This record gives sequence, C-alpha cells and structure tokens, in this order.
Amino acid sequence: MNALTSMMLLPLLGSLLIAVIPNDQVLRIKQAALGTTLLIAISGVMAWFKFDAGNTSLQFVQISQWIPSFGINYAVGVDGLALVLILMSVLLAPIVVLAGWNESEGGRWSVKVFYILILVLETMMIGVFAATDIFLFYVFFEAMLIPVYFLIGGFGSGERAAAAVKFLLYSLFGGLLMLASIIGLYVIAGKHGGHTFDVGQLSELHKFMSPTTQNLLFLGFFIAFAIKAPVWPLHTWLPDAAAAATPGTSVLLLGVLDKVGTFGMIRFCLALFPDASKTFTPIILVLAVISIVYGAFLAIGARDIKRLIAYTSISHFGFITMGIFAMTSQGHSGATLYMFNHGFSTAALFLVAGWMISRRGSSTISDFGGLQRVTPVMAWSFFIAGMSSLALPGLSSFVSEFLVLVGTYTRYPVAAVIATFGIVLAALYILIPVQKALHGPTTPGNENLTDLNLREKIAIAPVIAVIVALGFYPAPLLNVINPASAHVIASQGFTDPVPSESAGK
Amino acid sequence: MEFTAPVLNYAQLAPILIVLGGALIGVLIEAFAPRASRHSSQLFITIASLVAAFAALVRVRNQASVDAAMGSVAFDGAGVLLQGSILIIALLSVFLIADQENFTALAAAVPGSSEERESLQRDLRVTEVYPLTLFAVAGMLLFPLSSDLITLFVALEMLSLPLYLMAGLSRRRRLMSQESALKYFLLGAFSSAFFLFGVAYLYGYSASITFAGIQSSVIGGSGNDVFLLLGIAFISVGLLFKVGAVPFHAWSPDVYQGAPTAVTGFMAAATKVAAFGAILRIYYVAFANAQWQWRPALILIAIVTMVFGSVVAIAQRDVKRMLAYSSIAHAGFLLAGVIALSKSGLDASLFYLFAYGIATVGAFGVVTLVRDSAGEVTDLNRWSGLGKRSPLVASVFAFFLLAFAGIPLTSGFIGKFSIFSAAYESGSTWILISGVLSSAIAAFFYIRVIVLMFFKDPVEDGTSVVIPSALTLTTIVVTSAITLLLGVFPAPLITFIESSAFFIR
Amino acid sequence: MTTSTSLVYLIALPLLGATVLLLAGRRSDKWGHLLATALSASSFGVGLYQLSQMLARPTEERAVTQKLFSWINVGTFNVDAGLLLDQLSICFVLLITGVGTLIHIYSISYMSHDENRRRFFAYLNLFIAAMLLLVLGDSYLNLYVGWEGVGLASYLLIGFWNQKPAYATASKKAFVMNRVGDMGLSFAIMIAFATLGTVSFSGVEEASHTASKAALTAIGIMLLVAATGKSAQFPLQAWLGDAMAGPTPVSALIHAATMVTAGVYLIVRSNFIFDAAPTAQLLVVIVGAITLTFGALVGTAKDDIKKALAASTMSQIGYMILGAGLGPAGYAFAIMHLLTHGFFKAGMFLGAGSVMHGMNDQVDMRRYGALRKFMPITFATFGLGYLAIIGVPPFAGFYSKDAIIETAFNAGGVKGILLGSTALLGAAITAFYMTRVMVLTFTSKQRWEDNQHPHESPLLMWAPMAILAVGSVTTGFLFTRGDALVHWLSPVVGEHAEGENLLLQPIVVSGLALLAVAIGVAIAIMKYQLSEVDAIAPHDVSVFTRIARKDLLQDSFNEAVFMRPGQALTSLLVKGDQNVVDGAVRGIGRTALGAGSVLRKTQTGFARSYAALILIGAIVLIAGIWVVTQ
Amino acid sequence: MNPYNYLYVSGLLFTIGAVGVVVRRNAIVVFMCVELMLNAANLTLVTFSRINGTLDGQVVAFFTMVVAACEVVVGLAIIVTIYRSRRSASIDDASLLKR
Repeated sequence: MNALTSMMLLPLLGSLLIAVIPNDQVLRIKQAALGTTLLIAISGVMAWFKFDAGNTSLQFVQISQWIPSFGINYAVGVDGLALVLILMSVLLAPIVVLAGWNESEGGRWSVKVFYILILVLETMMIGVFAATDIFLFYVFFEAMLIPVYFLIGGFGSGERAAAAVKFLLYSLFGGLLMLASIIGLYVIAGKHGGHTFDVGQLSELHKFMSPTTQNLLFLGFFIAFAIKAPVWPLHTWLPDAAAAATPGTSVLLLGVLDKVGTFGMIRFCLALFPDASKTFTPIILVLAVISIVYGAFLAIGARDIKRLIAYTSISHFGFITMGIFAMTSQGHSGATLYMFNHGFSTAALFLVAGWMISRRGSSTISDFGGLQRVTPVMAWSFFIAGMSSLALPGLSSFVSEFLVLVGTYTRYPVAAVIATFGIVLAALYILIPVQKALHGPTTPGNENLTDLNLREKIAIAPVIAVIVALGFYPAPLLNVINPASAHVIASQGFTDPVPSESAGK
Repeated sequence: MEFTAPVLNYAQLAPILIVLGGALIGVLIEAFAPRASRHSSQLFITIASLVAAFAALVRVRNQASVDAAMGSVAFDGAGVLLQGSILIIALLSVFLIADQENFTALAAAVPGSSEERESLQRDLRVTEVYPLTLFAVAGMLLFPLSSDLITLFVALEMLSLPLYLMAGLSRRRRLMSQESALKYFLLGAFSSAFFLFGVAYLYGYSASITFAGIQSSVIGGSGNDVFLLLGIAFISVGLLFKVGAVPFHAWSPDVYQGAPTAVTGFMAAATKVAAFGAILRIYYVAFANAQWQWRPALILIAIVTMVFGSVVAIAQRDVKRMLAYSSIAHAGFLLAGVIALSKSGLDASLFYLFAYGIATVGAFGVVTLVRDSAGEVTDLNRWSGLGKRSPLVASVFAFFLLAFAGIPLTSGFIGKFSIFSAAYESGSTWILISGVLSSAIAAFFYIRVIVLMFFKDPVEDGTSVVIPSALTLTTIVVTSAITLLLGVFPAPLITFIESSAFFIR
Repeated sequence: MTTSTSLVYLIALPLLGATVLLLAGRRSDKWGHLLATALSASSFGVGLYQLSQMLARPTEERAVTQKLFSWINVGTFNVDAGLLLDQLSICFVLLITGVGTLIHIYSISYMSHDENRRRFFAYLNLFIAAMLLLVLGDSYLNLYVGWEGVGLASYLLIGFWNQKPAYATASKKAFVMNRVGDMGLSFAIMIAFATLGTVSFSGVEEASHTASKAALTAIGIMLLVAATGKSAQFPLQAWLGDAMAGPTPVSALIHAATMVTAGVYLIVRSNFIFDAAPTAQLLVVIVGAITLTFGALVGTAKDDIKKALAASTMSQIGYMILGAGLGPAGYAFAIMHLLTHGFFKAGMFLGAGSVMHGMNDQVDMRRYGALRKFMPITFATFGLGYLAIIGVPPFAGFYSKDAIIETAFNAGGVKGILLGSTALLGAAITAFYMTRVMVLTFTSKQRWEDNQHPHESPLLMWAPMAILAVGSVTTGFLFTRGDALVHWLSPVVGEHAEGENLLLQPIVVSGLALLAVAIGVAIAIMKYQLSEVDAIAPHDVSVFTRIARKDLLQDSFNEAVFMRPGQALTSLLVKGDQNVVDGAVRGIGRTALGAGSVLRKTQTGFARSYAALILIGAIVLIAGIWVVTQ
Repeated sequence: MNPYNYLYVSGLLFTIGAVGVVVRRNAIVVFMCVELMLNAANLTLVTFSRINGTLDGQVVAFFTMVVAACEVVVGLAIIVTIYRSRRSASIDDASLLKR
C-alpha cells in the first residue's frame, strides 16, 4: 500500500481504536494516542529513508479516480519539500501528545474527543502536504480547520470561543477566495484540454491566461496562504488563537498548519502562476519585511508569553515568505529548512511555556521570576528554545535564517538588509522574557514550582536534540530540499545571480 | 369539429397518478374510517403510495417522450431525477410529519377555546395532513414536468393550496401558525395572479401555450417582443416567489417560522426542488433563446438574493427564521445554475437541489427534537450549551450547518463547487465573486450557531432534547448519512446525473 | 596546504567539558571544576603540540587546515566546517588556552564558595571552545559561529549572578549590543557572497585581488562594525563597563584577555580586504584613536577598580585597532600588543579579584588603600602588570605600545601626526589613571574600616597571577627580539613594510612616550599619593569629571537615541495592532452584523408590505428587462 | 373594434387589483382584489385567443376559473379560521411574525 496513504489511514484507525475505549480509561486512551502517533512517526521516518533525494519528480505517487466527472483524483505524492514538512508533522505529533499529556483533561469534552480530534487532524496534516490534486488539497485545507476549531474552542483557555471563531472565519474567508481561484483554474483547464486538478498539468495552464486573469487567480491563492502563514496584515487571528489554544494545539497550529500557507505559496502560487508571482514579488517582499520587523516589535511589547511566541512566529514567517519569493536557491532551500526548524523551535518554546504556565497558573510574563534557580531544567529548555528562536549560530534555525538572508541579499539587497535588523530585535524579544521569567530574584508564587518530570524531559529532549544536531549538520535535510527547490527555481526560469565581482569574470 | 380522445402514457404518469390515488384514498379514510385507526392507516397509505410512486418511477427511468399527456407533460431524464428527489424528500418529511406532537388536534378549533382543550384531552390527532401532503407531492411531481402553461399553472396551484393549509396546522402558537397560513395564502395567490398574467402574455406572444411553441416563436422572432417581455417578467415573478428569491422572498421567513416544523422542512426542501425544476425547464427550454432579455435581470436577482439572505441571516435569533434566510441565500446560489444555461449548469443544479433538500429535511428534523414543556424551542439563545446536553444531536445539527456552509466532505461543498464552476464557465464572473463573498458571510452565522451549541454553557430553562421517535430518527440518520456520503463519494450520483440529465424538447 | 586531523580536538575537548558539566548537572558538582580545568589544560597541550609541529615545518607550509564535513551546501553557497591553524591563529590558541587554563585554576579557589561553581566552569569551557572556533574557523561563517558563541558565553557569565536584576540587565545589554555588531558581520558575509561568491578566508583573499574597491570597502566597513561590537570600540563600547558584573575571572579572561580582542583578530585576519580598501582602513584607525582616548578618559574617573580596568581595556584595544588600521606596518604590532595586553591585563584583573577577595568584594578603590602590606604578592603581580601597561621599559607594554605609537607617527602626513599625538596623549592618560588605581589601592593611606581584615589570597589564586606577571614582564622583550613576531606573522599579514623617510626615529618616539608616561605618573602621585583622598566620591567636582564618571554619557545617549524611541515605537505598534489592524477586521464583522439588523427591519410582519414589495419587484423586473431589451 | 383595447382594459383591471391588494386591509377585500387580477388575466387570455385565432386561450381561462374556485375554498377556510380566533379580518392585525 502506498506509503503516504497508509500514513494517512493510520491516524484514522487510531482514532477508531480510541473511540471504542471506554471513556473512563483515560490512561488507556492516552497510550493509544501516543502509540498511534509514534507508529506514524516511525513510518514517516521509513518513508524518509525510502525517498530518493536524487530525482526531483514526485515519489510515493498514488492516483486513483475520485470524481471522474470533474476530473478530480485522489492523487498523492511528495517531493523533497513536501516530504520534509510531512516528516516534521509526524515527528511533532507524538511529542505533542506526550508533552500535553494532561492538557486533554478539564476541557469541555472528554479526553477521548481530544485525541480523536488530534489524530484526525494528523491525517489531514499529512494529506494537505501530500496532495498533488488541487481539489484534494483544498478539501484537506478546509477540513482541517474543523478539528483545530474544536481543539481551540473545546480545550483551550481564556477567550477560547472567540479565538476559535476568529481563526475559523479568517481561514474560511481565505479558503473561499482560493475556491474561487480553483474554480477559475478548473474552467480554464476545461477550455484547454479537459478538466483536471493535477498540479502538474495545471502548471502548464498559465500560458493561456491573460495577465489580469492570472493575477486575480494568484491573489485568490496567495491571500488564502497569507492568512494561513500569516503575513502582515492578515495575522491578527494568530495571537488570539495561540493564546487560547492548549500548548500542544498551538504547536500543531503554528508548527504545522501555518506551514501550509508557506508550502502553498511554493507549491501553487509559484508553480501555477509564475508570471503573476513575478508581478507581485515586490509587494510580497515588502509585506514579508514588514512582518519580520512588525512581528518582532509586537513580540517585544507582548506581556503574555503565548502571544509573544505567536508574534515571534509572525516575524519568522516573514523570513520564510521572503526566502520563497527571493527566487534564489539559497533563499528557497533556506525557507524550506526554516519551515522545518521553526516547527521544532516553536514546539520547544510552546511546550516549555505551557509547562511554565500550567505550573504557575498564569501566562503573564511578569508573574514569573527567577525560575532558573527553582526549576533549572525547565529554564534551560526555555532558554535553548529561545536561542534557537533568535537563530543562534550552532542551532538549526541559524542555518535556515542565514540562508534566507544571503539568498535574498543576492537578488534583493534592501529587503535582506532591513530583515537583518530583525536579528537584533530577536535578541530583545527573547532575552526580555528570559530576563523577566528566568533571571532575577525568585518572585513570590514561584518558589515552589516543580521542575520538569521524566515524561516532560523525554518529550522535550528530542526536540532540543534536533535543534542542536541540525545546527551542526543540516546536510541530511538540505540534500533532500536542494533538488526540490532547485527544481522550482529552474521551472520559474530563474538562475542564481552570479557574484558581481567573482574572480572568474 | 371533432375531438380526438386524449392518449396518455400511463407508465410515465404513474408516479403522479399513484400519489394522487393515495391522496384520494386518504380523503376517503378521513371520511369513513374510525378515528382510532385513522392515523396508522393514513401513515401507511402515504408511505406506501410514495414508495410505490418511486418504484413506478424507477421502472420508467430510462424513457423519454414529449407527449406523456398530449404534449402537456414532458417526461425526460431531468424530470426523472427531479421526481426522484421530490419523492425521497417527501418520504423523509412524512417521517417527520408522522410525529403528531407537531400538529394541532383540531385545525378548525379556535385557539384557547374549550373546544380545543377538550380535543386535546381526548387526544385527537389531525390526520388531514397526510392527504394534503400527498396532494402537494402530486403537484410537485407534475410541476417540473409540465411542458405547457396550463399544466404548469395547475401544478403550481396543486402544490401550493395544500401547503397553505398545512402551514396552519401547528399544535402550539396557533395564532402564529394561522397567520403564516394567511400570509402564505394571500401572497401566494397574489403571485400566482402575476404568473397567470404572464401566461396570458406569453400566449399572446406565441399564439401557443406549449414550451415548444413558445421556443419556436422566440427562435422565429415572430410576434410582439413586448408581450414576450411582459410574459417572461410576470411568469418569473410567480416562479421566483415560490423559490423565495429577493424581492419575492418576504413570505418565507414568516411562513417557515409559523408553520409546523415538519411541514416547514417539507416545504423548504420539496417545494424548492419542484419550483427550481420548473424554472430550469421553462428557462432552458422555452426562454433559452431569449436569454439576452432575461439573463442580466436574473443575474442581478441571484446576486441580490444570495447576499441579502446571508446578511440578514446573521441577525436572526430564531433557528427557523435563520434557516429560512439561509434557504433564501441558497435560492440565490441555485439561480446561478439557472443562469449558467448549460449542461453542466443543469447537472450542478440537480445535484445541488437534491443535496440541499436532503440536508434541509435533516436540519428541520433536528429542530423538532429541541423542546420544552411548551413545545419546540426555536429561540437560538435557548439552544446554547446544546452540545453539552446532548452532544450527538448538536453534532448532527452542526454537521448540517457545515453542509449548508459548504465545508468540504459535506454534500454542500460539492454542490457549491459544481454550481459556481458552471456559472463561471458560462461567463458570469460576478456570480462567482458574490457567491464566494456571501458564502463567507453565511459561514459567519452558521458558525455562530455552532459556537452557541458547543462553546456556551447551557441555560437551565427546561429546554431539552426529546428522544426522537423511530421515524424521526430514521430521517435524521438517513439525511446525515446521505449528506456525508455525497460529500465523500459524490462520484456515482454525479455520473448518473451527467448521463441522464437533459430536457427533452 | 598541510592538513591535520587533530585541530578539532582543540575545540572538542573544552566543548566536551561544557556538555558533560551541563548535562550531568549537580551530579558533577564534586569534580566538575577539575574536569573543566583539565580539559582546558589539555587543549593548551594540543596547542603546544601544534606549535611544535608548525615550527618543524618551513615557513610557507606552516598553515594547517582540517575539513570536518560539508556544513551548508546550497547552490553556489558552499561552506565547509573547516578549521585553519596558521601563524596568526596559533598565537590566539595559545593565549586563549594558556591564559584560559590559568584562569580556570584561579577560579577553582575564587569560586569555591559559590554553590554553582560547576555551572561557572561549564560556561568557561563553553567560552574556550567558542573562542577557539572563532580563531580557527576557516571561513567568515565559521568565524561567525564562534563569534556569537563567545557572545553567548559572555552573556551567560556576565549574568552568572543574574539573581541581581542589575547583573541580568548587564548581560542582556552586552548580548544585544554584540548582536548589533554581529549584524555587521552578517552584512559583511552577505556582501562577500553576493559580490565575491565565497565566504572562506582563502576564497575572499583570492577574490580580493580582482574585486572592485567599492565592494571591498563595503565589506571592510561592515567587518569594522562587527569589530566595534565585539571589542567594545566606539560607538558600541557601552556594554563593557557593565560587563564587569560578571565574576572577576570572567572579566580577566573574556573582557580583557581574549574575547574583546576578537575584533582585532577579525581585522588582522581580513588584512587583504583592508589593504585594498583605504577608506575602510581609515575608519578603522579613526575608531581606534577615538576609543583609546575615550577609554582613557573614562578610566580617570572610575572609582570601581574593575570599571577602571575595563575602561583601560577599552582604551588598550583602541591601541590595537589603531595598530591594525595602520596596515601591514601595524598588524604585527597590534597582535603583539594584544598578546602582551592579554598577559598584563589578565594579571591585573586577577589581582583586582584577589583584592576584592581580601576585602569582602569591596570594589570601590576609595575604600582601599595601604593594601601593600596586607597582600604583598597581589601588590607585586599587580605592580608588574601596572608597569607593563603604562609602558615602562623593559616591561611588555613598552615594546608593544611603543611600536604602535611609532607606526602611528610614521603613518605619514597630517594623519600620522594626529594619530601619533593621540596615541601619545593616550599613553600619558593611561599612565595617570593606572597610577591612580595603583596608588588608591595599594600605596595610599588606609581608608577602610577596621572590621575589614584584608588578607593575601591562597596559592591557587596567586600562582596564576604570578605566572601572568612573569608574562607581562618578559613577553614584550621576547616578541621583539629580532622582530620575532613580525616575521612569524608576515606570511599571514604580509611583509612588514618599514617606512623609509620616517617622520620620527624610534628612539625619539620612545623618548616622547616615556616623557608622557612620566608626566601622567607624576600628576597621579601628586593628586592621590601626596594629598588626602576622601573615602566617598566627592560631588563638588568639575563637570568633566561628572561626565567622565558617567562614561562620557554613553548610556544616556543610547537611551535617548535608541531605547526610548524604540519603546515608544513598540507601544505604538502594539496599540496599532489591536485597534487599527485587528480593529479593521472586527469592523468588517460588525458592519455585516449591522447591515443584517438593519435589513431585517424590512420584514415588518405586514402582509401588505410584502405584497407591495412583490409589486415593486415586478415593476422593477419589467423595467429592467425593458432596459436590457432596448 | 380593435381587440387591443381589451388588453388595455385588462391591464387596468390587473393594476387596480394589484394596488387593491396593497392598500386594502380587510382580508376578504384583498382576496377579492386577487380574484380581480385573475379575471384580468382571463380577459387577456380571451383577447389573445381572439387575436391569435386559437382556442387555447379560452381553455386556459376555463382552467383558471376552476383553480380560482379552489383558491376561494382554501382561502376562505383560512380567513374564517383567522377571523374566529382574532375576531378581526384585518390582515394588519396578523403581524406576530416579523423581523
């Protein structure tokens, strides 16, 4: 059976299994969830090894008819880009389950519901990256909103209902714009050689489009992805959602779901509308740079630790977007690697923050203080996560961030230069909470916090390990990413700028 | 001058005739059967005749002829599909109607009179509703098949008159119910007067009352265009009134609210199918070649309808009214299919009609379950926390709402996609855009209800969910199953529609 | 080029130490410090071994490389994790590991009472590793890793006692200001890649022959920015003073001997760029000149012994930068001064630490005095360092500083005169404030209460001081004997071009320098030795003193120009995000809702109004169709 | 005499009926106005049948009368019920359902 399909089926089976476990056997349910996610993670890693990095064509392809009358297929397959993101998703899932062992309790509904939603979500996460049929992609893209919506609204805290609605409406709005564009594509495809949703065939279509049509269709897709990603000024749903959701949910939300946005920009915006992409690149770069700086400033000003992390992500997504539209191999590979790394560093930040919050009973940064002395391990985990978030050399995110900057500089120096100021702001928005929460005297209310227990250590260890390991040796990922991004660049008709002063000239 | 005896194709008319026969038997039962046995026998007769009619329809599903009744009734694929949908929907609605809790004991009794009280004590049950339903169904079956203006008019009245009465049969809030009946009747009569006037002018224009005749004179261009214009305009008023398109929608919220919920469901679902069936036939067959006259106006109406329906629905506080406005919005979407004026438009409309009808019956079926001591609770605020009280019912209702909103993996999404792509294919971009936007607005209020049910805490005011009767349960299960099925595996139905849907001329 | 497989151990050993100590946690409290010291020492051993190997080889084959693996490889952007050990880096390796080891030893005793000593040693090892990576990396990007690594280590060590909020702030300040400098380094790397297509030292050097002046100037200036950040040079000097919050050994190792000199290393390492970019080079000397005066002036006013020493560090590095800015003539001297400074300044810091150790962490020199009797060894070692820094022959500082002053004078033209006289003035002020430190601390009258019981530090502490003292006596002499260092470095920094028509002969310069020193010393002695010093800093002082005490208003400046506007902008954006951006979104929602509640009023409930609606609709429909038809 | 005049008459009748529906309050009267409109339609049909010289129009007219009769039956039933429960035949009184 096709590797991807089986990876998508596993969570569903898992959720069925959980559904039959009686409600009161909470532990059993959790174990089932953890087991399933681990299984998927393993199969994901196996797929990783089966993958032939050398060839740029899609692999693990499966195509079977779904709605023949509309030329809609169940078509899955991955290139380096998709594989990396799927790997990230399936690796994060068990960590989230293990880390948020207790966040499923005290929600509106039973523990069971929580894990069923998580597993269903995982299926869709895999599907959305694996789909090579735009209709199928759209189905996952929209359907995955529902579980997240219930995860936020049902198990979150604070203004969870409002946040959930905001998240859903924002995304639905974007999704509908994309639907309009998809319909447009469908019709145009019908006029030129038959209805299809196959990305490959559709990417030939732009030849038949008038510039205006192409721009409009591009916008339909881009706005949807810009909301997901999120790009300034379409970001305001993210802080609320992240602040309301449980840490685990936030990890999946920022770590995985938002990547769908940047993933989509590469997979659809660029591939389907090359000319429009070129047209809009300047504007998008401006937005990306704004996101970088703006997100950083808001993070500096944030009082709530979860919101702070959310804002840092806005800044990071700015980097990713910039790298994507810089149209250089460094920028592209950097952006893809960035997606992977951001997944893990955000996961680390959110999980540790979640533990801090659940222990302290508050998410206001100023309520913490001197944790380094009370809970050294927790403090260190947070610190390392923070360092990775500010892209400290030697940690994974540095490689990606620097690649993005270098790649952008070679084509768009100004954007890169402004973006680079982000690294100073990053130092501020990480070190300020570090100073307030971890350093200084241990403030009242924090004296008796307990340090991480074994489970939590086991959960956070692999994340940090990945962060450090990839910082020193990113080759395994880059080898898979490079061919893919080189392929995209080439198909866009771009070549890396030659060094202006190279001795060769 | 001699008359030729009419030649009828009884096989093709069988469905209609069977239903009419059932209705007549029903009348006889009312007249002679003892009270005690009436209900069961009526129910049996009704269900039996509907099933029989369906069987008869299946027998002749592949036939097609213009003169099933001397050219007054066209029997073709589209007709079969429409009749089939109507019969299925009618059957499911009858299951709801069978729950007598919804109906007054004695329609003639003055509300609050001793007469009524006594009748309630004696636990009388109104059973006229069954024959009325059958008469209405018969009219609905005839309406979309009519291929001349007389039949069209007669069918229109046949389906309307029983509905006027049924609207007044509510057990509780009798005054409202009667008021809705009155409004429905007066406005209905008013609109059918317009309709008839239109008939007159079309006859004046083409000297013929058959669609074929009208079509040929439109093509021939003989005759006074002013008459054609007036004819189309006036007939449209009558038809658009039935489907509740703005500005002829005003009756529907009031009637939907006042009528017994089961009837509302029947009305909302079946009437729409029948009316749109007729509209499709007359516009596709009779007026097709005059599209440059009516299409712009219809496009405008469609856009106004979908936007108005969605926007006003936001502000509703009563479930039934909310659904009424949503059905107005959907009427707008369906008009897009009429405007498409193409094969794909026809297919899309037929699919949409069936999917929407099923979901509507289901949704109203759920509404009948939410009650307090004084009968059904339709005030949305009292629905809050329903998800806690009875998660299953709430989830089902939420599912139907998502289907209305057109979220993937529900029938609504496929319908929306196909109908909009058809509309865009035929060049009406504005329909697509406004459709997408109003869908976004619509999502807003569907989600508000979901929030209300799941994320708000229940109000302790005796609102509860009754254990559904077996029949009601069947309806709800079947409808939700179909809605899901059509969302996941729509291919069979779509291919079937594609292969068989056409209008014989 | 010769390759080696053992370079990596230089870094790996201390890195291993850091990892083990941090992961093992409290379990390693018993032996952690010993392990760390041992590893640092063994790294020093490897360094010596490498040196011996290097000496064994002919000059042109002395440089050694080791490629570990291909680190980042995207398109044409290929960076290996590669190490380069040449005549320049070996100096640093030995300085870092050597002085580092001594300071490890010193800290064993100095930190013995701190419950977190193990963590302290972990950080120290981390620093050693990062610093070695910095000087061993064979490309700007590898250097960058070490560059930020030492920044991290210094952040951790400055904030080692971060339970004191002020210290935590100090560490943050240091990190952030360093990041500003690092930004310069990233720019430099980006420009290098965009213009030269490579970021490795060898590649850039090769490309620099053909590259345009503009590109090289840009790179050079950005490198200078980086240097100012890490080496606390003007205008990014403000963090160094606060960095004294860290434990004294840290100040000795990181903020005196090694890390802060990384800027000098960077510039000397990039000599091929600066030689080809005069403008950048000019900026370098300007920065150097400004900073050396700046630091010196600040030094005159500080009463906190560590802050005084920090100021002098700043000033001394100013000398090195100045030297490095003077091109081939100066590189060697810059490095020489760097090395000698490494010895005597480290020694003096340790001395200061020992004094504080004896005075229960009192740092105010006005509360010292007459400590000569109580801690003779400290006095002796500190004194030797003192003689070295003010440049009294034959102590180390004399040779190195003198050389720089001389080269400055001979830089030619007005430039030469200006720079030379600045350096000379600096020497005088240095003499003044160092004498001030010396006198206030050791020789002047006792100004501390009798409940204090000053005492000499234990062997583990004074032994390193002694060794460093020896270094500060001898090194200068050794390096200059037959221009040993100059020749040693020439393969890296280019042949030392001895100017022909010298403005001033060396002997003259030395004379002038000694004169300046003498004046400085004399004033200091008069002011502090022969006259009364009050135990609390007087407030009725000249405005200049006040300004000097406030570090020439550097903080107030930064606050006014960067911090406050930044904070204002932040809060503005926060408000804006809530009210404008998100407000717009919420506005849309409210509009829809409002429209809905308005439109639903059309549903009056009166059947007649509905009928009217239908009628109007019909009329409009007819009209519409009519219009379309006509 | 020009048959088209009948069209004008019927048009007039129809308009009167329509306006009547809008302006009159009494349900019975409103209903009668609707009947007036139907009859206007009938007149039109008959006229056209005359103009076109085919019988269909008149056939439709007959059907219309039948249907109208049915409408009367249903309509009066509803109106009477309302009247009995409200003691008023004014359609403006029946305005519980709104908004």
